[in-house]
Amino acid sequence: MTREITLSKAVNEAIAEEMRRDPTIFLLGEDVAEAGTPFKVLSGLVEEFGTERIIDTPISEPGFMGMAVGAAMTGSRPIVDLMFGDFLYLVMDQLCNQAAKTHYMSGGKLKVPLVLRTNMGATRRSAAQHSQSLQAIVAHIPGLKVAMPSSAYEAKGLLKTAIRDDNPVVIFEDKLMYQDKAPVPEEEYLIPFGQANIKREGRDVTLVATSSMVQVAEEAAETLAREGISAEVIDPRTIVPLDEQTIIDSVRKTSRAIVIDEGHQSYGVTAEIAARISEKAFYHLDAPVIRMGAMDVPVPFSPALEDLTVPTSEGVAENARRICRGELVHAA
Amino acid sequence: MTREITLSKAVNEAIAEEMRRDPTIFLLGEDVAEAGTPFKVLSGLVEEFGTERIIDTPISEPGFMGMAVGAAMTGSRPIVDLMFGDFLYLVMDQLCNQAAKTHYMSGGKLKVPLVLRTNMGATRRSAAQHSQSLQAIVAHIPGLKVAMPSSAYEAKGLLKTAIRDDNPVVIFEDKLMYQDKAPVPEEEYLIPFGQANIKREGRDVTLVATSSMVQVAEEAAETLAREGISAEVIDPRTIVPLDEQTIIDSVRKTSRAIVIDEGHQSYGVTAEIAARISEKAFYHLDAPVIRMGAMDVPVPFSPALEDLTVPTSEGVAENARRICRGELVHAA
Amino acid sequence: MSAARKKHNTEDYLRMYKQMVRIRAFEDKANQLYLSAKMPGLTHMYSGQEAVAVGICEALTDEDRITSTHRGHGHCVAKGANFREMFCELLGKEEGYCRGKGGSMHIADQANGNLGANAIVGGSMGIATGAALSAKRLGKDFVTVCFFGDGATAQGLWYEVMNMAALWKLPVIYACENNGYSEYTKTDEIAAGSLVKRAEAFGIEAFQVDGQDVLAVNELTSRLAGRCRKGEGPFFIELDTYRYHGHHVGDINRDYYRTKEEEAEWKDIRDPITNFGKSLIDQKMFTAEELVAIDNDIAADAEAAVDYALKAPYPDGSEVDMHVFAGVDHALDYLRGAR
Amino acid sequence: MSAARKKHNTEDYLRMYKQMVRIRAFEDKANQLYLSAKMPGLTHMYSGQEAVAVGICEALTDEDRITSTHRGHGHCVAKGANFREMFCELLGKEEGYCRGKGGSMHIADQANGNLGANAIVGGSMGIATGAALSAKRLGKDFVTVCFFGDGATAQGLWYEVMNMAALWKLPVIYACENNGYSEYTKTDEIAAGSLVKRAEAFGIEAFQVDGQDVLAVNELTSRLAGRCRKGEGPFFIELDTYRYHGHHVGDINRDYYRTKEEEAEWKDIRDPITNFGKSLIDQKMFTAEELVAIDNDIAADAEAAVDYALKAPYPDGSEVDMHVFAGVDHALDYLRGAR
Ligand SMILES: Cc1ncc(C[n+]2csc(CCOP(=O)(O)OP(=O)(O)O)c2C)c(N)n1
Ligand SMILES: Cc1ncc(C[n+]2csc(CCOP(=O)(O)OP(=O)(O)O)c2C)c(N)n1
Ligand SMILES: [Mg+2]
Ligand SMILES: [Mg+2]
Repeated sequence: MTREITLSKAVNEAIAEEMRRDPTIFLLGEDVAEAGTPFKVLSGLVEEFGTERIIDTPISEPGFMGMAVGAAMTGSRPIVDLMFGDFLYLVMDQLCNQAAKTHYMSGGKLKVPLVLRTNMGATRRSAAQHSQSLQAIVAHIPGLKVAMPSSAYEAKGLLKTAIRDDNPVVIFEDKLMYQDKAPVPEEEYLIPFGQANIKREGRDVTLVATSSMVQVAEEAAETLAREGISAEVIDPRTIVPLDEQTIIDSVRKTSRAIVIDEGHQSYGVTAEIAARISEKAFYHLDAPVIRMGAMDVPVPFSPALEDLTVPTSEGVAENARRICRGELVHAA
Repeated sequence: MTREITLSKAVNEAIAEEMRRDPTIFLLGEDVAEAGTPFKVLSGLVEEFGTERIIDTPISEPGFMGMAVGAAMTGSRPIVDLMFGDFLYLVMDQLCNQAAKTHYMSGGKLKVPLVLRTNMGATRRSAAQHSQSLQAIVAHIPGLKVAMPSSAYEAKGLLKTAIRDDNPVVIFEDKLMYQDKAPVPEEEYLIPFGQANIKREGRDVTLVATSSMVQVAEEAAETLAREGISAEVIDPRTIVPLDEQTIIDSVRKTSRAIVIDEGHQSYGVTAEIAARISEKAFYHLDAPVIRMGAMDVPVPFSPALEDLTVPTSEGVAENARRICRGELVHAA
Repeated sequence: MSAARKKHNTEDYLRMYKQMVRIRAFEDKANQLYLSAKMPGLTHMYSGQEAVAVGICEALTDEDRITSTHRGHGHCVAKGANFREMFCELLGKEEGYCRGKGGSMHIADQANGNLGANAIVGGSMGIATGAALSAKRLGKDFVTVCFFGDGATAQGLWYEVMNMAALWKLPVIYACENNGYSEYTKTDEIAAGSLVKRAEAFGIEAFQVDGQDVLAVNELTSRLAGRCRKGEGPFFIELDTYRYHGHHVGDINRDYYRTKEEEAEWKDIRDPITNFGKSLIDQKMFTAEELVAIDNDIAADAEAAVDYALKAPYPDGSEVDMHVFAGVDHALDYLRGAR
Repeated sequence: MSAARKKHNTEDYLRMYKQMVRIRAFEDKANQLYLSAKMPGLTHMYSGQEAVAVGICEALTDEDRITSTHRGHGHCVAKGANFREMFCELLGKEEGYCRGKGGSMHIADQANGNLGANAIVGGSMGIATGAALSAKRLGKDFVTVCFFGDGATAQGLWYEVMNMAALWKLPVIYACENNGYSEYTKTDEIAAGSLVKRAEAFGIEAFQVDGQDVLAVNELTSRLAGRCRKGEGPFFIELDTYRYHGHHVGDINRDYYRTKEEEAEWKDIRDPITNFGKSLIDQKMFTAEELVAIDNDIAADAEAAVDYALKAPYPDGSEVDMHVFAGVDHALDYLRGAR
């Protein structure tokens, strides 16, 4: 049975189901209990699991992130709720120097099974410190897995997999998608890491897109289809590990690729994916891979400016047209 | 007049010269005064400038980084000494949420002229938390400039430019090069940002290398020359801004490129540079761009393992041979 | 009213009264803008805490610096900002203090020593302390006040910078606006021990004051700012206060974390503006009518500024990559290597 | 010697003595390995601080956890580690506790509850507090001791986790080894106010104890560990101690930051091993000869372990990408998308 639920609800269900299954799981973060987070994603959990397992913390991101690491090393499976992805900077030491490296530094003796749930996404008029999409900097650090759900379906399946994983996993939810609905089975399911999803098949150009950019790519594909251009849309679902093969196979077929991600473009996710495509589909490419990341500026508050900084479906469609017409398109 | 001095001495001279010139400059960090840092890079400065300008701090990286931001906003030009690049994770919020964004968020009203000097580089047998090369994560954040000196000459010229810049600049010194000597003019000079240096001209393959990897590339080029392969070695010197043109022009000439950087390979500096080359020299490339970053593992302590994780001149030479022979080489 | 208080002259009192009313008027308009969907994003109202910002800022010179918070409109007004540029900023217009790039959470009248509101809780504690270090190093006379909430005391950064401020005797005043809540959580649930003792443990002189009493706040701050200038800083002040609205404008149903009675009590009995107004009338400095006239003038000013801001133009799209770097016109050209 | 102390039986005393001697012997060998260029990298010697690690760890069970520091060999030995695996780790050999991947700064006998040495000063404060939260949540009986130096008290993280530990009454003991220096800087120059008061400000009971007196340390820790198990934690202990060597093995010329006289005084008058040995002899529990025999046995053990480790093999190159992820054999295959 499948029903339509919001991404928010999907996250909530994933956590509830896993917490019912495994008593070692607990969740901690700011205003997660009675308030259920500012986005109300966790509403109802404290009623079921109590304040012992849904734990309101002080505003101490480095502190509770570090505590999650220690808890994970000693038999618990903590889920950390980081209210905004922009606060990742505050927990980097505990995440990247401690959580990510402990298993390796201990020669495999200590495990750190924790999930860091946080968000990303601009255009909420929240300005430069509440709008960043920082997946690239986390993906760069060996020892961390990184998931980027693109709908309620992925949000639930990936989060459940993350919770069962014996390693630190960072999962980025697009905060603008919390109210978006998608079909989600009633039955339990998990989505394995490292398996890209071909959202739409196509022949002429491959659109590799992460998180909410999958919607942007699908919209573009829809537009393009009406014009006779057949776009394949691929959602990697996890960027660490990255399912290179599915992407490369697609580009070998279409000979053209556009990579879309909402993180800043330079030194970002689009660079890695574009570089791998350029390398491994080199002899199949008819044109340079086009990268579309967020503009390399801090996110501005003014709506008049903010909307200019993120990739749009019109932008994707236009780039696709040009690349298919054989025009060389340089990344912005 | 040019003499040979160590990179350490070059840094020391740059700071001393600038501090003499501009009384608003001060330096702060751990054990920077009497001890002159564990690497002794700053020896003698406190004797000349006193503890009012060479300031020993407690072990409070977020704290003194934040203070540097505030000082920079109010007429001072602080230089922050971050003892190990691995501690960047601790200062990310102050660096990336505050320093990097203040000028933009204030609509250009507030300036943050500060320099964050730190280091990078493995193979010192210092294990996973004292060996990282984290330039990629800083380069991803709009509002920061990032310099990577490859010798004493660059270290001095780039640092002086950084100190005079009105923006936050992060400069990565390779800690293994502190005792390496290079010719440095007695006369004052500055090296502008965004101007790559063609260290060696060549026809067959372009080696783009950062920091100590420039030496690695030059060694490889030397070996290759003996075998009749002519390698061009390019040192971008700053990765933000990146002198794309010099790199692209070179690759258009040689048709082949290898990018070498000591940061982790995935989602790292090599991805950005390779992606830009693949895009903008697309029609000139005879083979995929080869990326050589540090292995995607935390840096292991054991010498038997650590040496396997970083690019070597033999590795570069071998890749160059294969690419020049027309073999397709996939990144490791 | 104590003898010390009497030393204040009528002009000072009037300015304090006006500034508090201006903050309240600003917030009322901002709230309306939100409710009528004319304001982009969210915002955090300062109403109820006016005596803190005004009491403190009226003890400072234009050269003195402050750092502000996500709840920053009050500090901005109190440090001397104009309504027009503020409303323009709130609406993302070109004439805003930050050319529309900052919005509510980064609003600041930089020219008057406001080093910025900050959307990272506690994020400005380093900045404020660094400004104080700068003053000391450059031989400047200015004092810096670091505003933050009770919730922000959970950030480790505070302890790091208090330690350095104490070691180096920096001219900084840490002003904790304890409004009893951080978001939807009571302070008691997230703060162990005593805030005042936390500062004292670093050898910092610490004070508690009624944050609804503008004169008490002002006197204490004047004294401490003076001592800072003599090298006797740093100081800590905990100010008991209350926010009338929700955590942000969208936080309407608050029953699950605080009672209507509690809200009513603060508003009815402890309102800083009403009480100060009453005392001015009691002392026969002003008549009730005079104060009403003042209130009305200010309301009209606010109204006019809103109208102006609503009509003001947005920044041109070309501004999007301006101001990324000082000295660089357009960042995108620069980042591509254009020299 | 107090009545309470007499309750300890000879066996306990002997084990404490031995463990202190084992630490000293380990460090002497490690230092020699460095001086003879047989050890990769640098290391931080624990010599002089033995009574802290041993006094504390002897009050703990194998199930109890500790977190350690860059100066972690002493904690590792005291929590029950073997010389062989430790020297193998120090030399980057496959048989090391961390298969050579950690080295001196990450050495830990994980099976005995050591959650790792840490090269980030203060970096383990969150981990220790989280382990205590885990114990409480899972209904386990274990206590966690967080070792750190005086310098580490400047890290904001400590205040964040103390706050949570106090709010939630977690079974954690913060043990600050105050050896008077962080690197080349005196504690007075980097710590304002009082460390004990800093903990007390969070409502945490705090103690100061002579870190050179193994019995005093042991008794206090036993008592506090017991109280932690009853839900009366957290606690803070400041232990006054001294490191005999430089900050690390390469820090030979120390005159510019501390005097030879100061070093001599601690070594001659306050050495934890000498003094404890003397008291054992005074109490006629052991003869001087017996203790010398013990010392010699331990020295021989250390020597043998070093010989073993020097000959032991390095990990195979194929291990380089193992242990990046639990459940993944080789990370590089995995990262390329192999399933
Ligand atoms: C580092 C960080 N963590 C969390 C938040 C989300 N947040 C915004 S305001 C707030 C509560 C702040 O409480 P307090 O400091 O008491 O200020 P108040 O809102 O009461 O004025 C929180 C948790 C944030 N902006 N920054
Ligand atoms: C976050 C961080 N900052 C700085 C350092 C460099 N460092 C290593 S040990 C040390 C001094 C630590 O002093 P203390 O905590 O007193 O421990 P001790 O060395 O005296 O045992 C410093 C600054 C580090 N390893 N980590
Ligand atoms: Mg509050
Ligand atoms: Mg110490």
